[in-house]
Amino acid sequence: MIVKDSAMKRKWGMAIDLDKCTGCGACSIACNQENNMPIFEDDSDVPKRVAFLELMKVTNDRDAKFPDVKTAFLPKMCQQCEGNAVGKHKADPPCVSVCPAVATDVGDDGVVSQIWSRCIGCRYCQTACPYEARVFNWWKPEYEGSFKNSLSTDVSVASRGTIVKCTFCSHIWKRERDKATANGILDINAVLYTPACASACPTGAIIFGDLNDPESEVSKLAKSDRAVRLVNTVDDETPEKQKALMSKKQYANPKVYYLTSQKWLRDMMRFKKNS
Amino acid sequence: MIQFIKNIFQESSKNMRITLYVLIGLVVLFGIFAIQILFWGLGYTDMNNNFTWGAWIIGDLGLVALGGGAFTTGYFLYIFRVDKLRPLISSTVLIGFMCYLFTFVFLLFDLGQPLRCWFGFAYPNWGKGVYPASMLTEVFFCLSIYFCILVVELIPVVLEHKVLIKNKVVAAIAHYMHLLMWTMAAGGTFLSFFHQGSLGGGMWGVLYARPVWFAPHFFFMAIVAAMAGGTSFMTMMPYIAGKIMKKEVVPMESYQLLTKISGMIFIGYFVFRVYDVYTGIAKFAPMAQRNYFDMWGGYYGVWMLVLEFALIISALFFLNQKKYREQEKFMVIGACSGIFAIVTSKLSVLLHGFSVPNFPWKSFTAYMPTIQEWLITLGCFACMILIYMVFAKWFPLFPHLEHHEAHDESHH
Amino acid sequence: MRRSLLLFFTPFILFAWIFFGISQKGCQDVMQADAAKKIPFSHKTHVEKYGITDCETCHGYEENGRFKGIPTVGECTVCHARDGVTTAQDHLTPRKKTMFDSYKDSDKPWTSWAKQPDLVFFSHKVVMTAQFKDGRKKARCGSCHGDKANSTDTGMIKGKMLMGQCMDCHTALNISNACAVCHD
Amino acid sequence: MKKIDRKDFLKIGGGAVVGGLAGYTLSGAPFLGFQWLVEWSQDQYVPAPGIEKYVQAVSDSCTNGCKVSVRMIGNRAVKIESKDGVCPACLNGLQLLYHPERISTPMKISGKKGSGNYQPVSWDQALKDISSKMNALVNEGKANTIAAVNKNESLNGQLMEKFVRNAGSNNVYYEPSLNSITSNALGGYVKYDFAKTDFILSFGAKLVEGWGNAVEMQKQFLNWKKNNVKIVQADSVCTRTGGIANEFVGINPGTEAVLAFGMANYLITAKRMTSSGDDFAKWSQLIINKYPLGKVAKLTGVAEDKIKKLADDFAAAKNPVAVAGKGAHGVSGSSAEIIAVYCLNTLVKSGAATLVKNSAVSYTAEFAGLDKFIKEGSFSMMFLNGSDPVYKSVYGEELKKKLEKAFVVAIAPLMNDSAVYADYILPPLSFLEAETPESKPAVKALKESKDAKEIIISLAAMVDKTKNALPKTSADAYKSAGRETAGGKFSFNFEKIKADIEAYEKKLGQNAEYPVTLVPYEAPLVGDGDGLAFPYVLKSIDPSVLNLGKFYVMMNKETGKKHGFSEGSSIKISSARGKLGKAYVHLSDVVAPETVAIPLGFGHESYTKYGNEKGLNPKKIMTADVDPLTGAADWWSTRVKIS
Repeated sequence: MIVKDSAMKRKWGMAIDLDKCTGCGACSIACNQENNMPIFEDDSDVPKRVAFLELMKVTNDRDAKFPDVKTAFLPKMCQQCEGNAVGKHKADPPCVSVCPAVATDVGDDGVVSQIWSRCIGCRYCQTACPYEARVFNWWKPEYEGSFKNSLSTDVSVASRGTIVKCTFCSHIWKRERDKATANGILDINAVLYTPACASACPTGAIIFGDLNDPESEVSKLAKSDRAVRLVNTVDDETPEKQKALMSKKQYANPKVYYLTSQKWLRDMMRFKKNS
Repeated sequence: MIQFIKNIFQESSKNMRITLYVLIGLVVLFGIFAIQILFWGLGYTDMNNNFTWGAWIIGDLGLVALGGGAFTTGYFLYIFRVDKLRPLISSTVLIGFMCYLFTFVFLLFDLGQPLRCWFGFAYPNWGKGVYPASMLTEVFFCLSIYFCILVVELIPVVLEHKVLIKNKVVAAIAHYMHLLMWTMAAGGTFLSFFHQGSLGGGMWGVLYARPVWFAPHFFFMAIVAAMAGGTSFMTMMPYIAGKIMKKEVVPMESYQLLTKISGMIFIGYFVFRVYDVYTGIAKFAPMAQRNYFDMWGGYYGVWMLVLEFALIISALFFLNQKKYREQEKFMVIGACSGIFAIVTSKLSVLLHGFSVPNFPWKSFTAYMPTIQEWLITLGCFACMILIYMVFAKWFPLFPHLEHHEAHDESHH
Repeated sequence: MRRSLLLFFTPFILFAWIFFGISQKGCQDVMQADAAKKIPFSHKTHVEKYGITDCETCHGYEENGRFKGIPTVGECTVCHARDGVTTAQDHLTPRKKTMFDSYKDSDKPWTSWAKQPDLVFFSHKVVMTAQFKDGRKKARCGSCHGDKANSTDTGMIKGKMLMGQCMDCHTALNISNACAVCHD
Repeated sequence: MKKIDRKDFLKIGGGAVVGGLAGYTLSGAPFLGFQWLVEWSQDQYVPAPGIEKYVQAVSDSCTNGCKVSVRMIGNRAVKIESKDGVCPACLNGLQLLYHPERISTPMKISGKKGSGNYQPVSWDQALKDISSKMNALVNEGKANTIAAVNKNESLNGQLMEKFVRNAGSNNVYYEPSLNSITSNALGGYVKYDFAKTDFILSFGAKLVEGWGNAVEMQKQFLNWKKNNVKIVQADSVCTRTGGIANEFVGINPGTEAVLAFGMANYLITAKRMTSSGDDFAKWSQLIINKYPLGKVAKLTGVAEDKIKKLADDFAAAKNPVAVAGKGAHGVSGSSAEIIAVYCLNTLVKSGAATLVKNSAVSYTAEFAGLDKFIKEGSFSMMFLNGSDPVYKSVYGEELKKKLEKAFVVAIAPLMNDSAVYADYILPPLSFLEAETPESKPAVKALKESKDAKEIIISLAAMVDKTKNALPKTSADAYKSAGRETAGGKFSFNFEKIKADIEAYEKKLGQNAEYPVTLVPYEAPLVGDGDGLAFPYVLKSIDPSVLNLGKFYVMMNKETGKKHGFSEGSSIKISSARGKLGKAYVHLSDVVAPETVAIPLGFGHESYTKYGNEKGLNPKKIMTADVDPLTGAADWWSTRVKIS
């Protein structure tokens, strides 16, 4: 039996290679299935749709004309921001500090949790989120007839009027953790897992892992030249300027890194006008 | 009882009867739709995952800001002893009380789980220091405590009802409560500073990841906005009541004093608002590498900003010049401009703020309240008007008027 | 005056007592604090007389680490054999119990009434295997279930186990109390 | 003792009420009641617990043979996982398995056809009725009026083909697919060896979006990235394939064939390249005369130099390959286009494209293809093996009329636009419940569904003529599965497609009445419509396709401005064949000018409540010219007017 410090040393992060994404939608189906997403007859009410992962279609037709156009797909889930968590500063995502009832919190592994049974449904966190990653159960989650049979026991079905969101499938981590312990592995840092979207991606575009481990694939990808974080413009500045800006104001600093070699897409992701 | 209600209708003029029918109709509809919203959820509103708040939070922001006139007026009267404001104070306290009461009602409707509203007190997000981490926690606490203070401030108005006041004990209580009211006014002012700031501005200003809102000074600007707009509002309400009742319910000099105060605070608000726009353009938008004017677009474009400034300037112009302020017509225009300037600023914070796309490949969005949202909002306002009417009719809301009537009777 | 007090307080006390009794019974039924057991069972006898000190003898784990919870009749009849003797000189010999006759082997005569809510990740195995650095176990059955060894019935945790109880232990043992450690 | 008067009575009553309330409150019941109220009002569903395990399942109803691992909680399947990738149909397998509208007992029609009124019958009864009808037809000598439409070439499709052919009918069709269409056009379907190629010239083929075999193409896509394969996409809508291509060549809608003519022309005249196909001389003569580069440039909207450059690059590559075939799921039937593109492969002697055949699947029947059969053929008995030709064919309305008169048997797990005209609906198993040589059933079959293979086998056993023709069990069926063999000789079939090639110019020229071109595009997961019955697919539809019940078509910004449309304005589209209902405009420059791009796969009439009444089915107004070789309609681009 391995007995080690029980403190969590992992910091889960994700890298999504947009050059490899074909927009097939497997991640979206896997996410919906894994997280017991409610089922409605007409889910075309996109603004009220309850889904953790949004497969966004991005084109450069804002700045380009046919045929110099490009199309890409950008799977977007909760970006698990950490705010200006530098050194000993605790992570401070935009959504966590605003919650009046502590229904959302940052875990030791950097994952932003959302406990629907504590949520009063004020939607302040949704207002604070720059990624539209949080969804509200505007209607009572419905599962008609035999659809109920496909519900996973790991994710509790939220009640109407509460916020839910992607938690990097942290229930899978708990599943793996409990399994490992049952097998005698008591070191929680030994438990690795893969969220549903990452394991469903047929081209391996979604990579999940530990950002604290310099050897992990995700932390190497996060440092690559192609890495870009969604709308986190402070990344574009020089290190000195970054420091100055971050001393004045928090930035989202998400833990989801997108990888792309397409300049237009990088620019779009930063609100930059491109040529 | 039925006879009593019949009498009320028979006594009223035709216009008043229609008004009453409309108001009561709205209240009934409010009740019906309230049941729908509370039992079947917020799906019936036009709010969505992008436009997370709508009509009710506009109501909240507006009511709290305008209700802010209560603490300002109370402060001037009880702490600075500006006795000319006394004829206004009962009406002011009542309006303040109702504004806060219905702020609670709106907030409750806005909650997805109204039965869990007490979580805000039971599990507050205090963070580590003295200050709460969440602006809403501050709203929860300050708003409730200040509401209690308003209840205490309102009690003498009820106790001074001509039937009740005959009782010696009641009269004594009312008397001593009046004497001690300055403590309440001081406490109320203290609390108001916090929740005016948090609900009105801090809530938005702290959203650091949303460049359209982030502004650390928003908190303080909201306080000034509430003081400026609230005082105008507290002038206009009894003024309108007086026009309807065709009586001089408050002496003109009281109105003019309060509008003068309002006008002066509007100067501060104007300066603050200019600073706000300037920092938006020069500091905060660039910090997120965004262009300030790129963030205005869609249905809620720059016209909202222009309209707001036009209203502020109108208020400044008419309220701060004695020759205009002393003409009833211009005083009304000025005070109304002031009220609408504040309302517009709240509308713009919300509508424009939510409409701005979070990603460049998405477009500006719009929000159109559904019938449920409209009726719950209007129903609440109708409730407020009815309560105000009840107080104006049966309670000593306007001591000046009572005084005059008593005076007149003794003359006869 | 005295008479009127009597007139008021006699029914007051009577009704307060009746309603208190009825409501509390109702509460307990709802909370299942007093669930009716069809088979009498004494932990104490089993521990003291027969020397079963390891709880896992009856309340074990499935292969995948899932807690089995309440034993089935089949597990009881492993010792209390259905075709066993009804009387024996040696008090250590488990005897046939006629009360099992009306049950199938797969039945669980006692209801589990300390279930965790749906949104709690709770693994008995994880709690029970957690160790300090020196190898001591962090938790025992009794930490949550109380002194079972001396109990003469099957009562477990009264009512619901509140989150505070879990959190107290976590705090004391330096285990993270972040929401996502147990909740999804 | 004083008498108890009214006042005393009040006291006693008051005491009782106050006492009761006090007792009630002190017992704690109100607080518990509040807690109960809170929980009751939340009222969330708690799924039944169970022991977790993983079981393996292999699909034999899709052409890819997807292998998945199914996460089970007790005896419920809750998740499909796969390391090898899954095709869209298998991806939705779980939603099909537990679909609330899934048909799980044999059904017999009990009302007017098309009304959707059915009543359950026993398997024995259903099979008896169907087989006796079939026996009667065979005995009357009308065996050739039996027809079948298969969804795909999977094992049950092959069995169906064997069954119907042995009964004496030649009328076995497959829903138009890349394989069925190219087989008819080229004499064998093209087997691409993408692993070896270094240059892919795609004529509108949505390569990474599921074209051909979605799972295989995703794997190839990774290889291309690794090996720096150059991809050139010529298309009139920049889809994801256009986005990942090294070069996107924007062409006018429907001019893929013309671009291929132009490139062939250039390669033949300037590079002196020749093809080994029959009739090459005649074909090349026509192309050279009819489609000089100047005209090609004008028609396609691609500059002459650019065409030359493309052709040079293509010819200079080590192992280039040109691919045709349109959408990820929907395919168009122009043989002139398929032949012209395949000709490019033969010109450069590409080693990455070879013609093959499947030994168990013959794509040729009495009529060249399904659309031709629907248009011209007649039948008195029809088997719909998982297929939905009413929805998918441009001749859907005509087929409806014919199905109304015939005896129709549908093997379908969900009601669809075609099955609603069936006399009998036989419910097949989903792949999670079916047994294959490689895997046991992952989930116990729901109610009375049966394996599609078994249904066909037991039917065959009851028909006199086919008694001994089919394998006896579904396990045996695997042994008889078809294999790929070398295909026939490539021929230009000049006489048959000559007229088509000549007609292109006219088709693409100015048309005052129908000034713009309607082309379809496919949204992720929806494909050409199969996905729409699944709620999680609905959850993934982009708001630029379907939002708040509004169905959007894409239009170039300048075209929109020219025709007076702005973002979100409503549009009515009509072609020579009819009118579409109301749609809305999404302005986007990913579409070529003078083009309207409409999502495919919407507008079902009876495809469960999730798929019904959503959007429009463009095939209702798409061109219905049946191609002489493929027998499928060449509907991909259609001239329309908009208002």
